[in-house]
Amino acid sequence: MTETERNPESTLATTGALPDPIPTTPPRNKWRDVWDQFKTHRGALVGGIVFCSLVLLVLVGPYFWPFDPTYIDIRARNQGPSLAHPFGTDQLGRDTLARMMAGGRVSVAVGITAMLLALGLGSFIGVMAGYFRKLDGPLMRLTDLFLALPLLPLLLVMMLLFRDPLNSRFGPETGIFILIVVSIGMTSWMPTARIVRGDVLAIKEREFILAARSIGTSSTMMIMRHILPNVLSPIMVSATLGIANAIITESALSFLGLGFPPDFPTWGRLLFDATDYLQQYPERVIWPGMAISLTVLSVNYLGDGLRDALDPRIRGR
Amino acid sequence: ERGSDGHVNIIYWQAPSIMTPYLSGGTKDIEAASLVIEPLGRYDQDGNLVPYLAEEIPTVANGGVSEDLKSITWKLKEGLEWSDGSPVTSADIKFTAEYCMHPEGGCAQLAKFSGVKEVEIVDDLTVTVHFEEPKPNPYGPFMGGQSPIIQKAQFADCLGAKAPECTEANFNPVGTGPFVVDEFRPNDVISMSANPNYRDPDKPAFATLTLKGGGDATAAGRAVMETGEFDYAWNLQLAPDVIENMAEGGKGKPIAAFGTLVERLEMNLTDPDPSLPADVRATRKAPHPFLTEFNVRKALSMAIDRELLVEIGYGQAGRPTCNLVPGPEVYASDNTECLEQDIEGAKALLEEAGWVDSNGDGVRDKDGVELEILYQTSTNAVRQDFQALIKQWWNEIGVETELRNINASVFFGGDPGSPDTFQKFYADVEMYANNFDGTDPQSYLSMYRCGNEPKPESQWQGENINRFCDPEYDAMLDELSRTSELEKRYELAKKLNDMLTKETYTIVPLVDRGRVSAHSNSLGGVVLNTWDSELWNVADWYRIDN
Amino acid sequence: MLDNPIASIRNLRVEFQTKDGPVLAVDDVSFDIRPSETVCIVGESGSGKSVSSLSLMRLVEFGGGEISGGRLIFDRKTGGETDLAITDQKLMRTIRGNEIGMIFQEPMTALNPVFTVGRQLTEGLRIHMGMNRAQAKARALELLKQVRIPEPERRLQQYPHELSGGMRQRVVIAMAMACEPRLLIADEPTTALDVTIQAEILALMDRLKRETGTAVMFITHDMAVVAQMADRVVVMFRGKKVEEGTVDEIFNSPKHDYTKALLAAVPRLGEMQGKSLPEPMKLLGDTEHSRKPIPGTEEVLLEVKNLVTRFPVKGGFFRRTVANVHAVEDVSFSINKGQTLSLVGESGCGKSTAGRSILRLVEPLSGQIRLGDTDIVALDQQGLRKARLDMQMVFQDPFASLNPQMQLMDQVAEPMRNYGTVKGDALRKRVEMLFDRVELPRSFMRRYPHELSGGQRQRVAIARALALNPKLIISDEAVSALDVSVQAQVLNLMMELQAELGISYLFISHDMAVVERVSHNVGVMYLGRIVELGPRAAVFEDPQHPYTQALMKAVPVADPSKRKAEKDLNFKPIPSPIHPVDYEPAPSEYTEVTPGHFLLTSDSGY
Amino acid sequence: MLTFTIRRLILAVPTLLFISLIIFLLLELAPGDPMAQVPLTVPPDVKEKMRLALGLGEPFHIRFWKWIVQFFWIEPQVFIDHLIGTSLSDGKLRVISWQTRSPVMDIVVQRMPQTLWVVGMSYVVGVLIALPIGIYSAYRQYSVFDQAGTFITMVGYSIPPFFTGPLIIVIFSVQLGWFPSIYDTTHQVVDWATFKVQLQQMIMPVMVLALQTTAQIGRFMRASMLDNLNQDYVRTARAKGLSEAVVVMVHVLRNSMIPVVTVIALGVPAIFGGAIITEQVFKVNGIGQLLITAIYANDLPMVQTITFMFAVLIVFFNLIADVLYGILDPRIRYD
Ligand SMILES: Nc1ncnc2c1ncn2[C@@H]1O[C@H](COP(=O)(O)OP(=O)(O)OP(=O)(O)O)[C@@H](O)[C@H]1O
Ligand SMILES: Nc1ncnc2c1ncn2[C@@H]1O[C@H](COP(=O)(O)OP(=O)(O)OP(=O)(O)O)[C@@H](O)[C@H]1O
Ligand SMILES: [Mg+2]
Ligand SMILES: [Mg+2]
Ligand code: NI
Repeated sequence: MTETERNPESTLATTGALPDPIPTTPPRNKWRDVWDQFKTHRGALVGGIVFCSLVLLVLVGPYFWPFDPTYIDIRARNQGPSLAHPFGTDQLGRDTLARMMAGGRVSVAVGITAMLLALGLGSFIGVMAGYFRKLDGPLMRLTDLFLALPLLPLLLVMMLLFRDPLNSRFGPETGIFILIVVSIGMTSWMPTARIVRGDVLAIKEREFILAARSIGTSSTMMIMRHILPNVLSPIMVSATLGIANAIITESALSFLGLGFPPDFPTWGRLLFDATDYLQQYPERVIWPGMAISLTVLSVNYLGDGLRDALDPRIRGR
Repeated sequence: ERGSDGHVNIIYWQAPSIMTPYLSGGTKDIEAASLVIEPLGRYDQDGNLVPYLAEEIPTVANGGVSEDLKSITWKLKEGLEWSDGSPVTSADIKFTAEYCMHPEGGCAQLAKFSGVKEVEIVDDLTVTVHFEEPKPNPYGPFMGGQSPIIQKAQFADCLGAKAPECTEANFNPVGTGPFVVDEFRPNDVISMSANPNYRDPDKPAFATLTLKGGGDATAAGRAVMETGEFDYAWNLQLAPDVIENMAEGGKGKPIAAFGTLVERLEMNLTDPDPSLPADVRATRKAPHPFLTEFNVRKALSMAIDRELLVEIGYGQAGRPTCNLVPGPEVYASDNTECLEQDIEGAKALLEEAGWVDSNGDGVRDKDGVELEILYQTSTNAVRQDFQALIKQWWNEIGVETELRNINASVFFGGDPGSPDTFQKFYADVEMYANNFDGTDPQSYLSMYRCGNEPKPESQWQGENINRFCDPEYDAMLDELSRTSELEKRYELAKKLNDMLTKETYTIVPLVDRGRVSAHSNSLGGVVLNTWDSELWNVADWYRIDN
Repeated sequence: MLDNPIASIRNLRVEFQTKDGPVLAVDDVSFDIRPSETVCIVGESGSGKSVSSLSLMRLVEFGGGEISGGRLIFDRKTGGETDLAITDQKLMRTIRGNEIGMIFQEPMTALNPVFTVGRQLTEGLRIHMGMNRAQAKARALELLKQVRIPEPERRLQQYPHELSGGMRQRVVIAMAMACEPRLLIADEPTTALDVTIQAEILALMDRLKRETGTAVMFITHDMAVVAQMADRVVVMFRGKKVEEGTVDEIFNSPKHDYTKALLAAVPRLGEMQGKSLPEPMKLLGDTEHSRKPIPGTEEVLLEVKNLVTRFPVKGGFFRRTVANVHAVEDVSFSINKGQTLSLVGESGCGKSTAGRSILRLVEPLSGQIRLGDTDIVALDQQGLRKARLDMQMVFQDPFASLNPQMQLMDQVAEPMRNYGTVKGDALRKRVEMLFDRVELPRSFMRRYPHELSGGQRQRVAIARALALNPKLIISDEAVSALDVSVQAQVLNLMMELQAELGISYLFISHDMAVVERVSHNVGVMYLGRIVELGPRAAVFEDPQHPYTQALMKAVPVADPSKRKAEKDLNFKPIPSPIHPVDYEPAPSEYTEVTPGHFLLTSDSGY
Repeated sequence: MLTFTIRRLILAVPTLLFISLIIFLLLELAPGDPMAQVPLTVPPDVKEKMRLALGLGEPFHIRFWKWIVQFFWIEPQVFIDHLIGTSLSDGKLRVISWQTRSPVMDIVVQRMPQTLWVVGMSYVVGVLIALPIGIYSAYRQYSVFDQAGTFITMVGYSIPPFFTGPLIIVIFSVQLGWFPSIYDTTHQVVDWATFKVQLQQMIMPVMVLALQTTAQIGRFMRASMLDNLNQDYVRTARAKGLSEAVVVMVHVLRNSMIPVVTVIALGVPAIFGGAIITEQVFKVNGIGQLLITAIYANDLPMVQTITFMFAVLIVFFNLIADVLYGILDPRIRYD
């Protein structure tokens, strides 16, 4: 046994039979590689930049902006865009830019956490149903049940049961945040579960799963190492749609009186409140509408790019 | 001439569900029914009583009401016919009372018949209503949109528990009104046509009528004032500048009128602290830590600029008020003290009462109690704007405010299991609007009687929302219920009103809310009436040609 | 043979645009194909064989390729020559399927799964020959008869998945020949099939060529098949043509080093005649590795007795078992320490199931499995996990058995992580050692499976199987999918490991030449039973069971002078292994022909 | 396949019973009160009497049992009576709504036409637009068309109908005056002119709803096409000399449709469930509006019945999707 230098011509002489063509590029760091692939996806890059700047803006922006989102300056109400208020003011004279930034914090946070929760729940149930035969029937019927439950009463019940305990434990703001995120998550995991289950069913039959079993991989490890990485692609798609869904559902909750306290702006609520003023102050709907669309679009492209970048097969191409 | 003006379109953004006010208390249902079935008399736009099916309004003066105030005698107009051609008789009136007073019927207008001992048929066209006790205001039964006369022949089999099964009758009641139902689609649309047997042969001017329901106030306003698809839109609860903008559409115009609806803040005199045991929390057993103090309540009221609230939230459909009973004129106290906003005065009041910011967190406190208020109301754009404004003013006087809004169907629903109903009042201050039927405020003011407060023993039912309790007030209420002399009644009512408002600031009225509706430019004869159904004079509506 | 070629490829150059810049897949390749001639293109995987043929069809464009140079002169049916490299796609459509037919590499995926065989067969006919539905159907039936599919009428109504692999490949062939093309391109039509079906198909193509005068361009990397089929041979290497000549020239006096290496790597049936022990192959130029026979020991490591594995077929209302697939039926054998037992047999005869049953990756119904002192069948899940420390498996498809998302290092380390045998630095060292062991450069440790060639992947799989120092490795068709040259390397590696570490193998394969090379003992399986079992020499040189005899006959020999005629082949269709629930098969009974050589006497179904 | 279907159908019964119980419990637990919309002028003791008249005084399990009997036993009788003119159901109490005091099923039947016209049509339109967009985007992946399609569908998906609805009303009804802003549910189509009116009033809600459908189905179609375009059988089809149109529209499409068709089938229950916000915005008053008003009014029998029917549809269409899968893909066997 020697470490032969694997030059094709020289091995031809030494081993006789031809060796396989060997990738000539040196092995790369996995994350470097992911990044390289990601960079080549133009949409993903733009999406990523837009998304990051949006997040940065809503996170850092309020510290640099003199107006408080809830400060009412009644003399300055219903103003159009100006130097003092670049986005104008609303019917109570609150600064729209400040409200957009404050709203963005909530909306983006709710969007992302609720989406993550729905995704986690959906993937978990999907994987369980797909992987363990016995759980398939019950879990899929559970999915049916959740699909059939009327959303509004369900939310009302959740508010009834959990609002006060959560408020007393985490304070009113965090409490309601948790509640909203959980409500949205609890009511939107079903499609993900369905899709993931289908994919797991197919992957379970692949030979490398059998191979992994033969080397003594436990079920937990099997799911973590072998199944989950391979169902990433549908999960990513659900993630993109999930964010849009969560942001809009949050606004629906707000105008049903199930959401954040009324002095808490969110993009969805800003958009909803502004639709009445559609004709007089069109800019008021444009800002939140644009912000939501931009977020969703950028996440969509980001997701596309990430999916491509994370898949070593595509990356290698 | 009857039927000469073709078709009229009405839009109600809340869709009527049923055509009888007896099975549904909803305004939309009462008003839809008022097109078809009529009471003996109605209130007009000024709150005066006008006879409809009755020959005249009975009074003590004309002998219709007995001297002891224990009976009232109504006489029907002659020759009245139901839309099916049969005559209207006193038996129908008696039956109507039986229908609503049936113990299993769940009649929504039972309160109208409270104290009625018997309805006696005097002759074919005359009935006498006997009361258990003297009734200073005997115009409860058969008066106003809430208690119209229904046909005995049609509803005879629908008494008590059977009431809900009479779908046909409930949807297509035989009536005396200007229109008859052709098709009733619950919660959607009602098609009607002129009643061929209507008592005035020249009316109604419209041959057919459509009452569409559903959507929201914005859309309804738009359909009348901007696109001109509809002729009349009911109750446009919209921000004033939105209405103004719609009116620029030029197809129609908004109209407003005032009634007794008052948007108010209710102060909780009991302690809603969640750490209290369930049977003590928000009951009279636990007085509120600071709202029991007059100065605090007054300061909270003084910090509010009611003019601005009106400007922002209601425009021409509102006016600032300091009264719980803002009308009719004769009952309204001349209380204007609260109209001026006085932030400095409010601060001074609090200082005086010992509320100072001793720990420098921007919030006043006393004896370790911080002036922190949980302020709740139902979900509604205008109310949320009010919340934001009031929060800011209160902040200025050093009161920290947490806002909460609750879905209206939960807030106003009396579910004892929910912590969010307005009756439970698990907050320090809450805001909503209330009014009274007709023109007499007696029962309205009686709500604040001691013992009438919601409490666990009564399944949290009760109308004394603030848990106000004052023996003097109760004594005065008793006096009111014994008094029939009008001047005296006015006096007493004003006194009661003042006790709740300017003397104690238990109730902090904000806005006297009018009703805004809109009609198209081509619709004539519309008179907006807030004391009765808005459609009370639909028989007089006509098309303006141009 | 006419001298005027049907197709003449001149200086073909094909490029693919990839992320890392253009890749030259075929570079300056020229050769001719004349009527009634079979030209075989051979070469290792990725040498540009498929790309050349796809260029001729102008189908490379759809895969992202581009013909960047050269001419593809084609002699049209109507007379007149066309340069296919510059024809427009519209004209190409009238040539494709009509004048040039193509059989694709993968019979399993080349057919559209949702259309019936009949529909897919008639489609081309209706376009090119202007036939109506009835005519096309009649012609399709005729074609199916020509390719000797049993019950052709019924097949027309069936969907591809309802046919066996061999039948599917024959449908693809029928499709390619539907319009009687003048040139038939067959791209590795038999690589995925087992010997018996392969033999049938080769015979069929040969007959067609003779009967219709079609020219055939036959692509393969299997030299035995070349010997069987070719008139002329073109050898390709890294996108270039390195040698061309008649079969005899190529086989008897190869000129280019690559051709020589290729030929040396081919295991030939009969090479081991007279030897009783397996020994590594001699690879050209390899002087370093020993080629001593491997004796093994006489100590029994694995003993399997009366193993039965059935798969339930569920149906009916309550999903009850209505029938059973008798995949493994009363099988007994034993393997000695350091020795190899091979299982051979037709596709679907239960070889894989037998292997998996031993590891209890599928649960056997009854029988005994003893590995050393442990009774595998009696173990609970915990014990089983522990027992797998001693036995590992290498799977048929090296690509499928590796997780595409994991780095090789992690895949090789996974068994040790699972069992916690070594940790931390020691783990890394051991992984490095294993990479050395299977002769993979350490730099590969951070790569992903798709970045490797098939042979390298299979070595990773072997390294993974070796990680736990098992006593027994079950190798399920571990080399079937590999190039001959790579296959030889992997085989030698396995034998080397056996000699050094004393590993035992259960070697499952349908390639008789390979089996001959590596085994001490051979078991021939048919329909779930072992019909013949004995020392390799005895079974190969003196086959007793009629099935074994048929199998031996079907094996192509890498020698152009020993071609097989179609009439030699005699295969019966395999009966169904599905039996009703109450069916109790008779036990297997054997006679001992010579010491250690057993022959099934009870009915096997053959 | 048949046994699979029957087995699933039989299994669906206990599932649905369980779902109905859960829905009932949920509604029971939810805060809210059927008297919420009765004005505050009605005193509490009267409200209490009204509640008792609605049967709210009875314990929970009795009310559930009553509903079960009414829904599963009496309503089918009514249906049979209606079909063949018998009188099995005479005098039996049907599921009665609390708001309208009329049988829930009658109202549901009344709402069907507009729901199907608008929501159903929008689904059809959405799917019909989505399919070609998805197919072409995949066929020309990363082309301008593909990029633009992605952009528009994602924006369409992320903007909620409570905004798009009023927006197009302002544009097309208020400014341009082309279409009515309020849907007339009583409109009868009898001739060409009335059909045109029907089209005019449908067009805006259909547009708004179709946007959402298009976005989702279009994405699915594209992904599925992309999966199939690289398959070997496509090359085989080309090698036969088939034209591109046939290759893409017959061979590839047929395979790509398999997952998409099941997705489409799974979306069908939502049609019958109505589109709450859009119906509200355009005053279509279909099932969605019925449900939401019932929820606001705490009309439990109505909410329970509609939700349960929705659950039936979901379970049923799940089954349909599975069966369709089996039919479209000959490789799948459910036995
Ligand atoms: N679509 C493609 N994109 C990029 N490169 C390709 C593509 N198709 C083939 N190639 C490259 O072209 C070269 C020749 O491939 P080809 O398929 O002709 O090999 P082959 O000789 O048929 O091998 P095998 O025996 O494995 O079928 C390979 O290096 C391969 O990587
Ligand atoms: N999981 C399973 N369920 C049902 N039947 C199965 C299953 N696995 C294998 N079979 C059946 O068992 C029989 C034996 O299959 P097995 O895979 O062992 O064959 P094989 O000899 O390995 O064939 P090949 O050479 O094609 O790999 C076949 O008829 C097959 O259809
Ligand atoms: Mg190839
Ligand atoms: Mg196998
Ligand atoms: Ni070596």
